[in-house]
Amino acid sequence: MIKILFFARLKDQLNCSGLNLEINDLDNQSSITIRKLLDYLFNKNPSWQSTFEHQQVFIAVNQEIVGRETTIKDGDEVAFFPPVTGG
Amino acid sequence: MIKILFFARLKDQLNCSGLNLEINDLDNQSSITIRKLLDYLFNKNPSWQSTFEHQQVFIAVNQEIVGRETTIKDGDEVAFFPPVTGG
Amino acid sequence: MINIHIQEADFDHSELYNGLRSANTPPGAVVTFTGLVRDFSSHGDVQAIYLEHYPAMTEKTLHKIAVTAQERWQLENIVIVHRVGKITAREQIVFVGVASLHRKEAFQACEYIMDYLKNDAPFWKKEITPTHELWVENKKSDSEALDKWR
Amino acid sequence: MINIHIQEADFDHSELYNGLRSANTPPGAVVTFTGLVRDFSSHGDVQAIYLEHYPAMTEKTLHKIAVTAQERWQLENIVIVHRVGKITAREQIVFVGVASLHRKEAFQACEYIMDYLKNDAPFWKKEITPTHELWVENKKSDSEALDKWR
Repeated sequence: MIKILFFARLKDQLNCSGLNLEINDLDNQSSITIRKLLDYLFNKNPSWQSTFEHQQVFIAVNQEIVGRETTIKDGDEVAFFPPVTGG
Repeated sequence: MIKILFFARLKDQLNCSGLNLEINDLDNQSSITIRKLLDYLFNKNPSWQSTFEHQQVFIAVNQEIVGRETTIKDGDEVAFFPPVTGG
Repeated sequence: MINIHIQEADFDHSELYNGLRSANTPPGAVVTFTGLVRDFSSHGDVQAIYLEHYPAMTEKTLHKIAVTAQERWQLENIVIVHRVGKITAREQIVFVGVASLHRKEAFQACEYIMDYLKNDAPFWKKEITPTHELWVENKKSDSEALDKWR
Repeated sequence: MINIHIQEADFDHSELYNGLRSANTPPGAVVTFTGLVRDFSSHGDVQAIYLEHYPAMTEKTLHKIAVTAQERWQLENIVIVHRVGKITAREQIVFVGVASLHRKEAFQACEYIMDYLKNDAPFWKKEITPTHELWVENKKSDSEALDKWR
Protein backbone atom coordinates (compact mmCIF):
# COMPACT_ATOMS: atom_id res chain seq x y z
CA MET A 1 0.00 0.00 0.00
CA ILE A 2 1.07 3.56 -0.73
CA LYS A 3 -0.15 6.35 1.54
CA ILE A 4 -0.81 9.63 -0.29
CA LEU A 5 -1.24 12.96 1.55
CA PHE A 6 -2.24 16.47 0.49
CA PHE A 7 -1.76 19.60 2.61
CA ALA A 8 -2.95 23.18 3.01
CA ARG A 9 -4.32 24.96 -0.07
CA LEU A 10 -3.78 21.87 -2.24
CA LYS A 11 -5.88 19.80 0.19
CA ASP A 12 -8.66 22.42 0.02
CA GLN A 13 -8.55 22.61 -3.78
CA LEU A 14 -8.67 18.84 -4.27
CA ASN A 15 -11.09 18.54 -1.38
CA CYS A 16 -9.06 15.54 -0.28
CA SER A 17 -6.58 15.12 2.57
CA GLY A 18 -5.22 11.83 1.30
CA LEU A 19 -5.86 8.32 0.02
CA ASN A 20 -4.33 4.87 0.09
CA LEU A 21 -3.50 2.96 -3.09
CA GLU A 22 -2.34 -0.56 -3.73
CA ILE A 23 0.70 -0.45 -5.95
CA ASN A 24 -0.81 -3.19 -8.10
CA ASP A 25 -3.69 -0.87 -8.98
CA LEU A 26 -1.17 1.50 -10.54
CA ASP A 27 1.04 -0.74 -12.57
CA ASN A 28 2.10 -4.33 -12.80
CA GLN A 29 5.49 -3.35 -11.42
CA SER A 30 6.77 -3.44 -7.85
CA SER A 31 7.78 0.23 -8.11
CA ILE A 32 6.76 3.27 -10.13
CA THR A 33 7.78 6.90 -10.50
CA ILE A 34 5.95 9.85 -8.96
CA ARG A 35 5.21 10.98 -12.51
CA LYS A 36 3.32 7.74 -13.18
CA LEU A 37 1.52 7.99 -9.85
CA LEU A 38 0.31 11.47 -10.85
CA ASP A 39 -0.81 10.22 -14.28
CA TYR A 40 -2.87 7.57 -12.52
CA LEU A 41 -4.42 10.16 -10.16
CA PHE A 42 -5.18 12.63 -13.01
CA ASN A 43 -6.80 9.82 -14.97
CA LYS A 44 -9.08 8.99 -12.04
CA ASN A 45 -9.80 12.66 -11.21
CA PRO A 46 -9.46 14.73 -14.41
CA SER A 47 -9.92 18.08 -12.61
CA TRP A 48 -6.80 17.46 -10.48
CA GLN A 49 -4.42 17.91 -13.39
CA SER A 50 -5.03 21.65 -13.80
CA THR A 51 -4.91 22.13 -10.02
CA PHE A 52 -1.41 20.63 -10.02
CA GLU A 53 -0.33 22.49 -13.15
CA HIS A 54 -1.40 25.96 -11.99
CA GLN A 55 0.88 26.20 -8.98
CA GLN A 56 4.14 25.04 -7.50
CA VAL A 57 3.67 21.64 -5.84
CA PHE A 58 6.34 20.05 -3.66
CA ILE A 59 6.65 16.28 -3.30
CA ALA A 60 8.00 14.40 -0.29
CA VAL A 61 8.58 10.66 -0.18
CA ASN A 62 8.91 9.36 3.36
CA GLN A 63 9.23 12.97 4.52
CA GLU A 64 12.11 13.87 2.23
CA ILE A 65 11.66 16.33 -0.66
CA VAL A 66 12.06 14.59 -4.05
CA GLY A 67 11.43 15.20 -7.77
CA ARG A 68 8.91 13.59 -10.11
CA GLU A 69 11.31 10.96 -11.43
CA THR A 70 11.77 9.45 -7.97
CA THR A 71 10.66 5.85 -7.71
CA ILE A 72 8.25 4.77 -5.00
CA LYS A 73 7.51 1.29 -3.71
CA ASP A 74 5.04 -0.48 -1.49
CA GLY A 75 4.95 1.02 2.03
CA ASP A 76 6.06 4.51 1.01
CA GLU A 77 4.35 7.71 2.16
CA VAL A 78 3.99 10.31 -0.59
CA ALA A 79 2.98 13.88 0.26
CA PHE A 80 2.06 16.75 -2.06
CA PHE A 81 1.95 20.34 -0.81
CA PRO A 82 2.34 24.03 -1.73
CA PRO A 83 5.44 26.05 -0.78
CA VAL A 84 5.77 26.21 3.00
CA THR A 85 4.90 29.41 4.91
CA GLY A 86 5.63 28.71 8.59
CA GLY A 87 7.62 30.63 11.17
CA MET B 1 39.42 74.60 33.81
CA ILE B 2 39.99 71.40 31.89
CA LYS B 3 38.87 68.10 33.46
CA ILE B 4 41.17 65.18 32.66
CA LEU B 5 40.12 61.55 33.22
CA PHE B 6 41.92 58.19 32.99
CA PHE B 7 40.19 54.82 32.90
CA ALA B 8 40.78 51.11 33.46
CA ARG B 9 44.32 49.77 32.98
CA LEU B 10 45.64 53.25 32.16
CA LYS B 11 44.24 54.59 35.43
CA ASP B 12 45.95 51.73 37.32
CA GLN B 13 49.28 52.27 35.53
CA LEU B 14 49.32 56.04 36.12
CA ASN B 15 47.87 55.52 39.57
CA CYS B 16 45.61 58.47 38.81
CA SER B 17 41.94 58.64 37.93
CA GLY B 18 42.05 62.24 36.82
CA LEU B 19 43.06 65.82 37.46
CA ASN B 20 41.91 69.36 36.77
CA LEU B 21 44.10 71.89 34.98
CA GLU B 22 43.72 75.60 34.31
CA ILE B 23 44.30 76.22 30.64
CA ASN B 24 46.58 79.15 31.49
CA ASP B 25 48.94 76.72 33.22
CA LEU B 26 49.42 74.99 29.90
CA ASP B 27 49.92 77.80 27.50
CA ASN B 28 49.24 81.49 27.11
CA GLN B 29 46.55 80.62 24.57
CA SER B 30 42.81 80.20 25.00
CA SER B 31 42.99 76.79 23.34
CA ILE B 32 45.61 74.06 22.81
CA THR B 33 45.89 70.70 21.08
CA ILE B 34 45.70 67.35 22.85
CA ARG B 35 49.30 66.81 21.72
CA LYS B 36 50.39 69.88 23.69
CA LEU B 37 48.32 68.83 26.69
CA LEU B 38 50.14 65.47 26.66
CA ASP B 39 53.53 67.18 26.38
CA TYR B 40 52.64 69.22 29.47
CA LEU B 41 51.56 66.09 31.38
CA PHE B 42 54.70 64.13 30.36
CA ASN B 43 56.83 67.05 31.44
CA LYS B 44 55.19 67.07 34.89
CA ASN B 45 55.22 63.24 35.20
CA PRO B 46 58.13 61.86 33.14
CA SER B 47 57.13 58.19 33.71
CA TRP B 48 53.77 58.76 32.01
CA GLN B 49 55.28 59.12 28.57
CA SER B 50 56.37 55.49 28.24
CA THR B 51 53.04 54.33 29.68
CA PHE B 52 51.26 56.18 26.87
CA GLU B 53 53.73 55.05 24.22
CA HIS B 54 53.63 51.34 25.05
CA GLN B 55 49.94 50.81 24.30
CA GLN B 56 47.00 52.04 22.29
CA VAL B 57 45.36 54.99 24.06
CA PHE B 58 42.02 56.44 22.96
CA ILE B 59 41.15 60.08 23.54
CA ALA B 60 37.66 61.51 24.02
CA VAL B 61 36.86 65.21 24.25
CA ASN B 62 33.44 65.87 25.75
CA GLN B 63 32.69 62.15 25.31
CA GLU B 64 33.49 62.02 21.60
CA ILE B 65 36.51 60.10 20.27
CA VAL B 66 39.12 62.47 18.75
CA GLY B 67 42.73 62.51 17.55
CA ARG B 68 45.80 64.22 19.03
CA GLU B 69 45.53 67.30 16.82
CA THR B 70 42.12 68.18 18.23
CA THR B 71 41.98 71.52 19.97
CA ILE B 72 40.58 71.81 23.47
CA LYS B 73 39.39 74.89 25.32
CA ASP B 74 38.35 75.93 28.80
CA GLY B 75 35.48 73.81 30.17
CA ASP B 76 36.27 70.70 28.10
CA GLU B 77 36.41 67.19 29.53
CA VAL B 78 39.31 65.12 28.17
CA ALA B 79 39.41 61.36 28.76
CA PHE B 80 42.22 58.88 28.03
CA PHE B 81 41.58 55.13 28.00
CA PRO B 82 42.64 51.76 26.58
CA PRO B 83 40.61 49.95 23.89
CA VAL B 84 37.15 49.12 25.23
CA THR B 85 36.24 45.55 26.23
CA GLY B 86 32.60 45.61 27.31
CA GLY B 87 29.61 43.51 26.33
CA MET C 1 21.75 19.75 23.29
CA ILE C 2 18.91 20.02 20.79
CA ASN C 3 15.32 20.49 21.97
CA ILE C 4 12.43 20.63 19.51
CA HIS C 5 8.77 21.04 20.36
CA ILE C 6 5.71 21.27 18.10
CA GLN C 7 2.68 22.23 20.14
CA GLU C 8 -0.71 23.94 20.08
CA ALA C 9 -0.16 25.68 23.43
CA ASP C 10 1.63 29.00 23.82
CA PHE C 11 5.21 28.81 25.15
CA ASP C 12 6.95 30.49 28.07
CA HIS C 13 9.80 32.57 26.62
CA SER C 14 11.46 32.96 30.00
CA GLU C 15 11.55 29.21 30.65
CA LEU C 16 13.09 28.59 27.23
CA TYR C 17 15.71 31.28 27.81
CA ASN C 18 16.64 29.82 31.20
CA GLY C 19 17.00 26.38 29.60
CA LEU C 20 19.40 27.83 27.02
CA ARG C 21 21.56 29.44 29.71
CA SER C 22 22.11 26.22 31.64
CA ALA C 23 24.69 24.08 29.88
CA ASN C 24 27.64 21.98 31.03
CA THR C 25 29.90 24.62 29.52
CA PRO C 26 28.30 27.95 30.50
CA PRO C 27 27.64 29.88 27.31
CA GLY C 28 28.93 33.41 26.77
CA ALA C 29 26.14 34.32 24.36
CA VAL C 30 22.44 33.52 24.00
CA VAL C 31 20.48 34.70 20.96
CA THR C 32 16.72 34.21 20.71
CA PHE C 33 14.31 34.81 17.87
CA THR C 34 10.56 34.99 18.44
CA GLY C 35 8.01 35.25 15.64
CA LEU C 36 4.68 36.87 16.53
CA VAL C 37 1.32 37.12 14.76
CA ARG C 38 0.98 40.60 13.25
CA ASP C 39 -2.49 42.13 13.35
CA PHE C 40 -2.56 43.19 9.72
CA SER C 41 -1.39 41.98 6.32
CA SER C 42 -1.97 42.76 2.65
CA HIS C 43 -5.40 41.13 3.20
CA GLY C 44 -6.34 43.70 5.88
CA ASP C 45 -6.90 43.19 9.59
CA VAL C 46 -5.76 39.81 10.83
CA GLN C 47 -7.61 38.40 13.84
CA ALA C 48 -5.75 35.14 13.98
CA ILE C 49 -3.80 32.65 11.91
CA TYR C 50 -4.27 28.94 11.51
CA LEU C 51 -1.14 26.82 11.13
CA GLU C 52 -1.34 23.41 9.48
CA HIS C 53 1.68 21.10 9.37
CA TYR C 54 2.82 17.65 8.25
CA PRO C 55 3.59 16.07 11.62
CA ALA C 56 5.76 13.16 10.46
CA MET C 57 7.95 15.51 8.43
CA THR C 58 8.05 18.56 10.70
CA GLU C 59 10.20 17.26 13.55
CA LYS C 60 12.45 15.38 11.12
CA THR C 61 13.09 18.58 9.14
CA LEU C 62 13.68 20.77 12.18
CA HIS C 63 16.03 18.20 13.70
CA LYS C 64 18.02 18.07 10.47
CA ILE C 65 18.32 21.89 10.37
CA ALA C 66 19.47 21.97 14.03
CA VAL C 67 22.06 19.21 13.46
CA THR C 68 23.42 21.02 10.41
CA ALA C 69 23.75 24.23 12.45
CA GLN C 70 25.55 22.29 15.17
CA GLU C 71 28.03 20.90 12.63
CA ARG C 72 28.65 24.35 11.19
CA TRP C 73 29.13 26.32 14.43
CA GLN C 74 30.25 25.55 17.96
CA LEU C 75 26.97 25.60 19.88
CA GLU C 76 26.02 24.57 23.41
CA ASN C 77 22.22 24.49 23.14
CA ILE C 78 19.58 24.79 20.45
CA VAL C 79 15.87 25.14 21.24
CA ILE C 80 13.15 25.28 18.58
CA VAL C 81 9.45 25.62 19.46
CA HIS C 82 6.78 25.99 16.79
CA ARG C 83 3.08 26.28 17.46
CA VAL C 84 0.34 24.81 15.24
CA GLY C 85 -3.45 25.29 15.11
CA LYS C 86 -5.21 28.59 15.72
CA ILE C 87 -3.07 31.47 17.05
CA THR C 88 -4.55 34.87 17.86
CA ALA C 89 -3.03 38.17 16.66
CA ARG C 90 -0.06 39.37 18.77
CA GLU C 91 0.57 35.87 20.16
CA GLN C 92 3.85 33.99 19.79
CA ILE C 93 4.23 31.55 16.86
CA VAL C 94 7.82 30.35 16.87
CA PHE C 95 10.90 30.46 19.08
CA VAL C 96 14.48 29.69 18.06
CA GLY C 97 17.17 30.04 20.71
CA VAL C 98 20.88 29.31 20.51
CA ALA C 99 23.54 29.32 23.23
CA SER C 100 27.20 29.45 22.28
CA LEU C 101 30.55 30.44 23.69
CA HIS C 102 30.75 33.29 21.19
CA ARG C 103 28.40 36.03 20.03
CA LYS C 104 28.96 35.68 16.30
CA GLU C 105 28.23 31.94 16.28
CA ALA C 106 25.04 32.45 18.30
CA PHE C 107 23.74 35.16 15.93
CA GLN C 108 24.61 33.22 12.79
CA ALA C 109 23.22 29.87 13.96
CA CYS C 110 19.95 31.44 15.14
CA GLU C 111 19.38 33.26 11.86
CA TYR C 112 20.43 30.18 9.85
CA ILE C 113 17.90 27.99 11.67
CA MET C 114 15.10 30.52 11.11
CA ASP C 115 15.99 30.95 7.42
CA TYR C 116 15.89 27.19 6.81
CA LEU C 117 12.79 26.69 8.97
CA LYS C 118 10.98 29.27 6.81
CA ASN C 119 11.93 27.44 3.60
CA ASP C 120 12.04 23.76 4.51
CA ALA C 121 9.75 23.03 7.46
CA PRO C 122 6.27 21.89 6.35
CA PHE C 123 4.07 24.52 8.00
CA TRP C 124 1.32 26.39 6.16
CA LYS C 125 -0.28 29.56 7.42
CA LYS C 126 -3.85 30.70 6.82
CA GLU C 127 -4.84 34.26 7.76
CA ILE C 128 -8.20 34.78 9.38
CA THR C 129 -9.58 38.28 8.70
CA PRO C 130 -13.09 39.51 9.62
CA THR C 131 -14.29 38.45 6.16
CA HIS C 132 -11.92 35.82 4.80
CA GLU C 133 -9.68 32.85 5.50
CA LEU C 134 -6.77 32.96 3.09
CA TRP C 135 -3.69 30.78 2.71
CA VAL C 136 -0.54 32.90 2.91
CA GLU C 137 1.66 33.02 -0.20
CA ASN C 138 5.33 32.18 0.21
CA LYS C 139 7.74 35.10 -0.09
CA LYS C 140 10.62 35.37 -2.52
CA SER C 141 12.68 37.06 0.22
CA ASP C 142 12.51 33.84 2.25
CA SER C 143 14.13 31.71 -0.44
CA GLU C 144 16.65 34.47 -1.20
CA ALA C 145 17.59 34.51 2.49
CA LEU C 146 19.25 31.12 1.99
CA ASP C 147 21.82 32.54 -0.43
CA LYS C 148 24.02 33.79 2.37
CA TRP C 149 24.47 30.28 3.80
CA ARG C 150 25.66 28.69 0.53
CA MET D 1 11.20 53.47 21.20
CA ILE D 2 14.72 53.33 22.57
CA ASN D 3 15.39 52.24 26.16
CA ILE D 4 18.90 52.23 27.58
CA HIS D 5 19.89 51.25 31.11
CA ILE D 6 23.30 51.11 32.77
CA GLN D 7 23.01 49.43 36.15
CA GLU D 8 24.81 47.36 38.78
CA ALA D 9 21.81 45.12 39.44
CA ASP D 10 21.03 42.01 37.41
CA PHE D 11 18.20 42.36 34.89
CA ASP D 12 15.02 40.37 34.31
CA HIS D 13 15.23 38.94 30.78
CA SER D 14 11.53 38.12 30.72
CA GLU D 15 10.48 41.67 31.61
CA LEU D 16 12.72 43.09 28.88
CA TYR D 17 11.31 40.65 26.32
CA ASN D 18 7.73 41.56 27.26
CA GLY D 19 8.58 45.24 26.88
CA LEU D 20 9.92 44.60 23.37
CA ARG D 21 6.72 42.77 22.35
CA SER D 22 4.43 45.63 23.29
CA ALA D 23 4.52 48.35 20.66
CA ASN D 24 1.92 50.52 18.96
CA THR D 25 2.51 48.48 15.82
CA PRO D 26 2.75 44.88 17.05
CA PRO D 27 6.11 43.50 15.87
CA GLY D 28 6.40 40.30 13.85
CA ALA D 29 9.90 39.55 15.08
CA VAL D 30 11.84 39.97 18.31
CA VAL D 31 15.56 39.15 18.50
CA THR D 32 17.43 39.24 21.80
CA PHE D 33 21.12 38.90 22.58
CA THR D 34 22.36 38.21 26.09
CA GLY D 35 26.02 38.18 27.07
CA LEU D 36 26.95 36.06 30.08
CA VAL D 37 30.10 35.76 32.22
CA ARG D 38 31.97 32.60 31.21
CA ASP D 39 33.67 30.69 34.03
CA PHE D 40 37.01 30.33 32.30
CA SER D 41 39.33 32.29 30.03
CA SER D 42 42.90 32.16 28.79
CA HIS D 43 43.81 33.25 32.34
CA GLY D 44 42.16 30.14 33.85
CA ASP D 45 39.11 29.88 36.08
CA VAL D 46 37.12 33.08 36.25
CA GLN D 47 35.15 33.66 39.45
CA ALA D 48 33.79 37.04 38.48
CA ILE D 49 34.44 40.06 36.32
CA TYR D 50 34.58 43.71 37.25
CA LEU D 51 33.23 46.21 34.72
CA GLU D 52 34.37 49.82 34.81
CA HIS D 53 32.81 52.45 32.55
CA TYR D 54 32.89 56.15 31.70
CA PRO D 55 29.38 57.16 32.77
CA ALA D 56 29.07 60.45 30.89
CA MET D 57 30.13 58.78 27.65
CA THR D 58 28.42 55.40 27.99
CA GLU D 59 24.78 56.38 27.57
CA LYS D 60 25.67 58.92 24.90
CA THR D 61 27.49 56.24 22.87
CA LEU D 62 24.78 53.60 23.27
CA HIS D 63 22.08 56.08 22.35
CA LYS D 64 23.99 57.04 19.22
CA ILE D 65 24.37 53.37 18.20
CA ALA D 66 20.64 52.76 18.75
CA VAL D 67 19.62 55.84 16.75
CA THR D 68 21.90 54.81 13.88
CA ALA D 69 20.31 51.33 13.87
CA GLN D 70 16.86 52.93 13.82
CA GLU D 71 17.81 55.03 10.81
CA ARG D 72 19.18 52.01 8.98
CA TRP D 73 16.33 49.53 9.59
CA GLN D 74 12.61 49.77 10.31
CA LEU D 75 12.44 48.98 14.03
CA GLU D 76 9.66 49.22 16.60
CA ASN D 77 11.64 48.91 19.83
CA ILE D 78 15.26 48.82 20.94
CA VAL D 79 16.32 47.89 24.48
CA ILE D 80 19.93 47.96 25.69
CA VAL D 81 20.88 47.02 29.26
CA HIS D 82 24.52 46.85 30.38
CA ARG D 83 25.65 46.03 33.88
CA VAL D 84 28.70 47.55 35.59
CA GLY D 85 30.61 46.68 38.78
CA LYS D 86 31.26 43.15 39.98
CA ILE D 87 29.44 40.35 38.14
CA THR D 88 29.80 36.70 39.17
CA ALA D 89 30.54 33.88 36.68
CA ARG D 90 27.44 32.66 34.77
CA GLU D 91 25.54 35.88 35.48
CA GLN D 92 24.13 38.16 32.77
CA ILE D 93 26.27 41.12 31.62
CA VAL D 94 24.47 42.71 28.69
CA PHE D 95 21.10 42.54 26.91
CA VAL D 96 20.28 43.90 23.48
CA GLY D 97 16.75 43.36 22.18
CA VAL D 98 15.14 44.55 18.97
CA ALA D 99 11.51 44.33 17.81
CA SER D 100 10.69 44.80 14.15
CA LEU D 101 8.01 43.96 11.63
CA HIS D 102 10.45 41.67 9.84
CA ARG D 103 12.85 38.94 10.86
CA LYS D 104 15.85 40.06 8.82
CA GLU D 105 15.75 43.63 10.15
CA ALA D 106 15.52 42.38 13.75
CA PHE D 107 18.51 40.04 13.36
CA GLN D 108 20.65 42.60 11.58
CA ALA D 109 19.89 45.48 13.94
CA CYS D 110 20.53 43.37 17.05
CA GLU D 111 23.90 42.14 15.76
CA TYR D 112 24.82 45.64 14.55
CA ILE D 113 24.13 47.14 17.98
CA MET D 114 26.22 44.45 19.73
CA ASP D 115 29.09 44.83 17.25
CA TYR D 116 29.24 48.60 17.79
CA LEU D 117 28.70 48.32 21.54
CA LYS D 118 31.75 46.01 21.71
CA ASN D 119 33.91 48.51 19.82
CA ASP D 120 32.64 51.95 20.82
CA ALA D 121 31.01 51.83 24.26
CA PRO D 122 33.46 52.77 27.05
CA PHE D 123 33.33 49.63 29.21
CA TRP D 124 36.44 47.85 30.48
CA LYS D 125 36.42 44.33 31.85
CA LYS D 126 38.72 42.91 34.51
CA GLU D 127 38.75 39.17 35.13
CA ILE D 128 38.93 37.96 38.70
CA THR D 129 40.57 34.53 38.98
CA PRO D 130 41.50 32.74 42.23
CA THR D 131 44.99 34.27 41.99
CA HIS D 132 44.79 37.39 39.82
CA GLU D 133 42.81 40.40 38.69
CA LEU D 134 43.60 41.09 35.05
CA TRP D 135 42.28 43.64 32.57
CA VAL D 136 40.90 41.88 29.49
CA GLU D 137 42.65 42.62 26.18
CA ASN D 138 40.48 43.77 23.28
CA LYS D 139 39.98 41.25 20.48
CA LYS D 140 40.82 41.78 16.83
CA SER D 141 37.67 39.83 15.91
CA ASP D 142 35.59 42.58 17.54
CA SER D 143 36.96 45.34 15.34
CA GLU D 144 36.80 43.08 12.27
CA ALA D 145 33.11 42.46 13.02
CA LEU D 146 32.39 46.06 11.99
CA ASP D 147 33.52 45.42 8.41
CA LYS D 148 30.17 43.93 7.45
CA TRP D 149 28.29 47.14 8.36
CA ARG D 150 30.42 49.44 6.20
